[in-house]
Amino acid sequence: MDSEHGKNARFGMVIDLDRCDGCGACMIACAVENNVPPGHASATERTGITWMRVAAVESGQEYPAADVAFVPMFCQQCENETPCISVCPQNAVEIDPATGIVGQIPQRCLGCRYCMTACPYHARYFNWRDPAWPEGMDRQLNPDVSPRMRGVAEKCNFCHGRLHAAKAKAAAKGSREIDPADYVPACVESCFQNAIVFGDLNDHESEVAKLARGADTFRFLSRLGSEPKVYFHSTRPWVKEMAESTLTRSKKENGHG
Amino acid sequence: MDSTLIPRGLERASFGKFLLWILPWAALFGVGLYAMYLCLADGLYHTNMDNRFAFGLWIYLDLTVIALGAGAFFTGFLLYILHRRELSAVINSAVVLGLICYSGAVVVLMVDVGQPLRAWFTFWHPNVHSMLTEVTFCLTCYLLVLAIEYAPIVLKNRRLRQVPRFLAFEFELHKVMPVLAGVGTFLSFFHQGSLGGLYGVLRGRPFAFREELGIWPSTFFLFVVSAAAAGPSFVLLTTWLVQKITRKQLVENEVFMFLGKVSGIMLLVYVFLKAVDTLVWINSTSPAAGFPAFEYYARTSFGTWILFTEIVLLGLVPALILVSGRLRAKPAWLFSAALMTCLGIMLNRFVMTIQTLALPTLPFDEFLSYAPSWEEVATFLAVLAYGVLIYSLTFRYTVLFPQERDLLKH
Amino acid sequence: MFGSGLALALFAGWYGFPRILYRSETQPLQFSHAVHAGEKAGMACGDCHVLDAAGRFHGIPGTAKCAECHSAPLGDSKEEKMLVDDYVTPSKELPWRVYSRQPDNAYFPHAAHVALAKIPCAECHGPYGQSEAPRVYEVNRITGYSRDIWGPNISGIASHPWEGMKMDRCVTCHATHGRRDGCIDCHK
Amino acid sequence: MPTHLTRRDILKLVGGSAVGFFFTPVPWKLLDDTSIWTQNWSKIPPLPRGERTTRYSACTLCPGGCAVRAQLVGPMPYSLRGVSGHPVSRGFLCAVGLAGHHMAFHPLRLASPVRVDGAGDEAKVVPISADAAMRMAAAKIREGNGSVALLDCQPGRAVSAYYEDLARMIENGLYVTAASREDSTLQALRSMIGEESAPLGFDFENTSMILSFGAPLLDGWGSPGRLERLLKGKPDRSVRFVQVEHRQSRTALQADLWVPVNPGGERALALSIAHVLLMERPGRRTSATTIADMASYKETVARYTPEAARAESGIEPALVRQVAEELSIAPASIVLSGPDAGGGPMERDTEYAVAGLNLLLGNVGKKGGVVFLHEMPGTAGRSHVVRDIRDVPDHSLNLLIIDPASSGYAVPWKSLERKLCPGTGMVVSLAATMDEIAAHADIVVPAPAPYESLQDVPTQTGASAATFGLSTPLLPADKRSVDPASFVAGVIRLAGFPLPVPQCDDLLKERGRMIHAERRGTIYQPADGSTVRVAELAQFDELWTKLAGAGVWVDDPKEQHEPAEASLGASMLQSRGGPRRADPGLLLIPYGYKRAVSGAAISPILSKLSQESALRPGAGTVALHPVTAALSGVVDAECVLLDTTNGTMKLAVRIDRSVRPGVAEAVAGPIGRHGADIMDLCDVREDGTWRMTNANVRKA
Repeated sequence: MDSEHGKNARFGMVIDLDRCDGCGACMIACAVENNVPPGHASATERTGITWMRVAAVESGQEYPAADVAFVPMFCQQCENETPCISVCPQNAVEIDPATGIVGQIPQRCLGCRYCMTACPYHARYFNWRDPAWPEGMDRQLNPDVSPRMRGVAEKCNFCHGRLHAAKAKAAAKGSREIDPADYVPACVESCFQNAIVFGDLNDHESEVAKLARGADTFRFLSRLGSEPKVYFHSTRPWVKEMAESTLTRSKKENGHG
Repeated sequence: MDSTLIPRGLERASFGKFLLWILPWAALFGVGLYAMYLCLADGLYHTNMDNRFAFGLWIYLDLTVIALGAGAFFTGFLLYILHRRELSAVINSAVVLGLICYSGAVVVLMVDVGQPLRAWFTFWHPNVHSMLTEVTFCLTCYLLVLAIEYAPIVLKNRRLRQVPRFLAFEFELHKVMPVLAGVGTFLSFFHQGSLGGLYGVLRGRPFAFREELGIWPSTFFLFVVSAAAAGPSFVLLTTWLVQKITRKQLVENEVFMFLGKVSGIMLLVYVFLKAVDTLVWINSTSPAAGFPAFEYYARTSFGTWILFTEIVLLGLVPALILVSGRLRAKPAWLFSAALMTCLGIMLNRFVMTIQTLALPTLPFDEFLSYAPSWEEVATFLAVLAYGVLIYSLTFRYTVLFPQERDLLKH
Repeated sequence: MFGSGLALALFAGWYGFPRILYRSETQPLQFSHAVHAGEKAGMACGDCHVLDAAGRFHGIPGTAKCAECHSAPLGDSKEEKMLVDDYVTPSKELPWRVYSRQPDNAYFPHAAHVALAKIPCAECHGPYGQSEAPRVYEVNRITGYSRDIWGPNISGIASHPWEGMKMDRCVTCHATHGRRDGCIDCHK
Repeated sequence: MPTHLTRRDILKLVGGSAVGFFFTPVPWKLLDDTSIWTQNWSKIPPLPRGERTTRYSACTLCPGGCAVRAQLVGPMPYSLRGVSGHPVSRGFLCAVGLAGHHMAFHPLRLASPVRVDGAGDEAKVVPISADAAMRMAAAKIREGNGSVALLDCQPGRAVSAYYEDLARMIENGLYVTAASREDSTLQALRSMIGEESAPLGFDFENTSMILSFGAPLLDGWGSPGRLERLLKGKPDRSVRFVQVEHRQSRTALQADLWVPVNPGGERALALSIAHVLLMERPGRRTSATTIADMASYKETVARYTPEAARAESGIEPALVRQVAEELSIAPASIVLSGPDAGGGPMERDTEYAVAGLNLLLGNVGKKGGVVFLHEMPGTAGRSHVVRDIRDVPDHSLNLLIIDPASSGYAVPWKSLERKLCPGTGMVVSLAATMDEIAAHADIVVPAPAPYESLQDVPTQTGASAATFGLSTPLLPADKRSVDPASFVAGVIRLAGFPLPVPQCDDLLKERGRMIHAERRGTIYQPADGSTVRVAELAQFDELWTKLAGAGVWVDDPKEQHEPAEASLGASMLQSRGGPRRADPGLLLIPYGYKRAVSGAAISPILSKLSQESALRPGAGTVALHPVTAALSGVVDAECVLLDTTNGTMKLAVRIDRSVRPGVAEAVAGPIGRHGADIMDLCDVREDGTWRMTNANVRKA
């Protein structure tokens, strides 16, 4: 759909789970880019803020046949009946029709956490305490992203600060169309394995659109019908099976025998 | 000491005894206030909630007290709209209970949200699609209605009646009471439903998600009906409890019987609807989302026993007791059944809030557990203490049970 | 008695409240836009307030920019001497208070408005380019924002189109121009 | 106007005011302003403002030397990323490096030199002056009791050569490095071919098979981008990669073939491969090198038939023969060993057994094998045999000065402590942050944090050509820190050895001049991706300007020739008992991720990797196979006690099916604030290894 204000895009990603080696660079690049503070000493897997989180999923086989898939999990940018949007009582979450990006506005958020219970991907994080940086590190914040205050939810927005910069660069040249090379999210940029391909799904010729249509590409919880724009790719049969299964006994529960 | 404040013709315990009763509750309330202060001033990390268990004890409390507080709207509805005059004996008590439950819920909600100073944004930038918007609007409006309904009870106090304007005001209020009851019923109906919808709309939580009937998920209606069943039972139970504590008869036995009957009929309807809903969910809704329903119950802590307890033990059983005139006539059966009804509804709210969040959604998720922190528990208990305090004060200084004076003469 | 209470509240609310709410601060230098933008120097806004090729707007220029002309006093004004002696010579930045500074969470791309939509500066900033001296800078004691964000009138009603820079101003203008934007287009 | 106010009047006044109040802006503006206040309160820091600039530098957190493109706002870097065309790092920047700019503001950053009195929980830290620190260290040198050692964990830098010179000036002065990590195979080969100073490298780019014995090639080895790009960059890579390792490491997971050898069975496996090559299919590949000790080597190897070695290595004979077969037909291959960053070095005989395979296969001095490099300009005549600290006799050091540069590998305190003269030995640690080695030192002197000073990036271990680059400062210098070279020089001067103190920059420039004089190689410039030949640069200043812009010099390749003669170190391979048995308890195997084994010296943001995501378990956990756990009667997430003969530690259990049964895998790194480490429980043996320790797990 085109308008006088430029083409509408649907930004999305395809992540190759066979390429991801779980190095964690994307998580750190994301935190640095988006001014996510270092976790408090008491932060845990369940209270810390990681817009981008890589889960190590085990195949369940024994040593030495055991296999691991590293699954980067973050906001899946659902397109249809986006679970977090309809529940927010005060419109702090919305989907941008021009980019398809699901945005979360911390300034509007009252911290009811309803969106967090609604998100099946657990991609939303709450600021349980005020953000704190060690003295000096607070002067190293990314000037393009505002830090969030205590008591609000936050999540991945495909590095919106970088989209702003790309748009401003295009605007300075008198154009409304951004150069795809100018808009690359931090996780994609930091991934040395090129496991993440990012781009406009509306552009059928783009690499991301081709990969999304390709074989061995799937989405997590696709049967919920929320049409996420983040796709995954793997040729390993057990990974595909895992992705489509429900309530598989987890790594920890497996541990109990 | 405070004898000039106590309504004429009523017997009340000595002030000292009353103080002895009040003080522990006040202390509990104080501890809760301190816990609330910690959460408000320092941040919600004082709770044991986390990103995965984003709703905890407090939301459970809200859902439960509002279901139990439904006695206010349903009694009002029966009295003012359906003209069941016998309920005028408990209407004041029901209103006070409603006010306590609703104001307690609102206070806890304000502590629960991360940025209470921005709570008014819901009114300024409302998202009409959100169940929580519906809840907020109805809750606020209904709280106002309850406050207005509560006013005449307070204004009837001996000392306050001396001010002529208050008397006139109270008289005027009485005239609009049926209107208020109507408005209250409407509002209450909606937000009970919306609270049910709160979880029913969660497409991402197949355990809670329900098909839509009209524009609301089925839980919307189930919550309305179940609240209507629990409300009268709760009024019945509290009244009985107050009778036990004060060692006085406050209402005639017929009132208890009538409340029990109402509760039983509503509960029977509810159990039937709930059973239908559960079957539809097991056979259609949940599998459609890719989740075979019985896998939810494959966890040791939440087996199918919880479903059975909720629907049969604490649903069908008390419903049958309450609708049976013979059993209802026996106080032990009546009060046990009322208690079971309340417990059943509390269990239902627990399943909706806590079990939903404990269950995994992603294939590599883990089953989660959560235990509230002392700050959460203290806040929870503060609401309880607050309820006891308000109820005790109202009971002491106003005519909460109009039949009390007459029964005293007998 | 009721009337006097009413009057008292109204007076306190409308007259006293804004005086308590805002704190006044003076600018470090009595800079005259009129002199620079007028016939004498004939400079355009963009000469000092630069929009670079990457689309970044550089707001108030640094002392280095002033020093391009004022490495030594050009005239005999006291302010100019102060500029040269206190800032240019020791190469110290001027601690300007920015009337239109938005909070950190707001993102305003000058590129889109100036280069793309060709909106004149004065449409948002008013006739500030012709001012003889900077106004008193007022800061909201609660929020820490410049008073210009809310606008000079405490009621929030603007008597000129450039008064007030709150979000509703952006939204209204965007709506009239048929732009449909998401929140995160202007928030960061 | 009424003369006196009645109560009713006051009520009316209040009522009027209350009504009026709602018709003033007060309530509404306050409602608005308070909510805005929450969006901008002082509890969230203001965003930095200023000019945006881009600068280039290199990461010095480990010897990997990854190139960095930094974005700055005003004087502060706020974002680091890799440089895609860079000849050393090839665009790579790891999770630790991505947050390298935070290090200067690490909460454990040292503010002044300190003296540490006492140890462990009772340690007291007393600030002293830099002069006092120097005097105390100098006094130790003057005592003349025992040796004085300078420990350099990133050898090959300009300052390394300077340290070597300084150490030589002192009687009993030693210049030592921590156990030769990535370099172990090359070290063994140097002594095998009798060219102790030969600069060697691996020609991974032209090889067709890599057989690695435990080297974490895909988890931070060398300059990680090199192997990551080679082994994972193209989907249709032509290199066959076989990993021999006793645990399912990240490298093992990604190898074409993982050979899950028994812990400590690497030597037997290498010898059984040699057996197949020599005895079963001899003469497939011809080597021009004459092996001096072939007879005795064959004698040793003869005993290691794949069947006989199986008990020790745990590997099926068929698999051994398959790997040997692949090696023998590969046009070019590389066989190397290496320690895990937390698991520490391998035993010397294992290193020799592995390195020897290269000579058997004729890999040395050949394209696609182990290649000879040109000498790094400025190091001619300098011995490449840097003394390894594990070769320093125990209880012989009176003073140990530790340079702040880190190898990225764990250095157990016990491995250093045993070298000290009992009672008198003093440790001076130069460190930017109070890391776990510094926590054990007697004196800690604050050093510049990464990006605070000009540093050089020396040639990478295993690189196929010498390189030299600069890590240019991105942050203003910290006035509290002391330049390590000046400090060491100052100590030695105070001890009575007169010498001029050079500036670090001078040392670097000196090396630059020598590179310019050699006129070999090219310089890559990250800013525009261009390359220029050194020979084209007439003036030294031109070269220096390019280096100062974070350019990197890459030497030309050298003509290759196979060594004429070599020995296989057969004498070393003979003496060895059987494998270490775990029965009846468990085998404690520490492991870690390069650079992250030191918890104090990584950005606090890295907590996301372990605490906040569990992607990489943090120190303080022990992983067990479910069967092992069941036998020990422990369950997941439980707190357990891990016992060894060295003590007991409380750890959290992680149940993991990918862990070898009978093994307790523990992450190296500090636990808690007082520098406790799993290595405190490990047996640090005389040969400087601590890979395996008998242990026991029980319920806490």
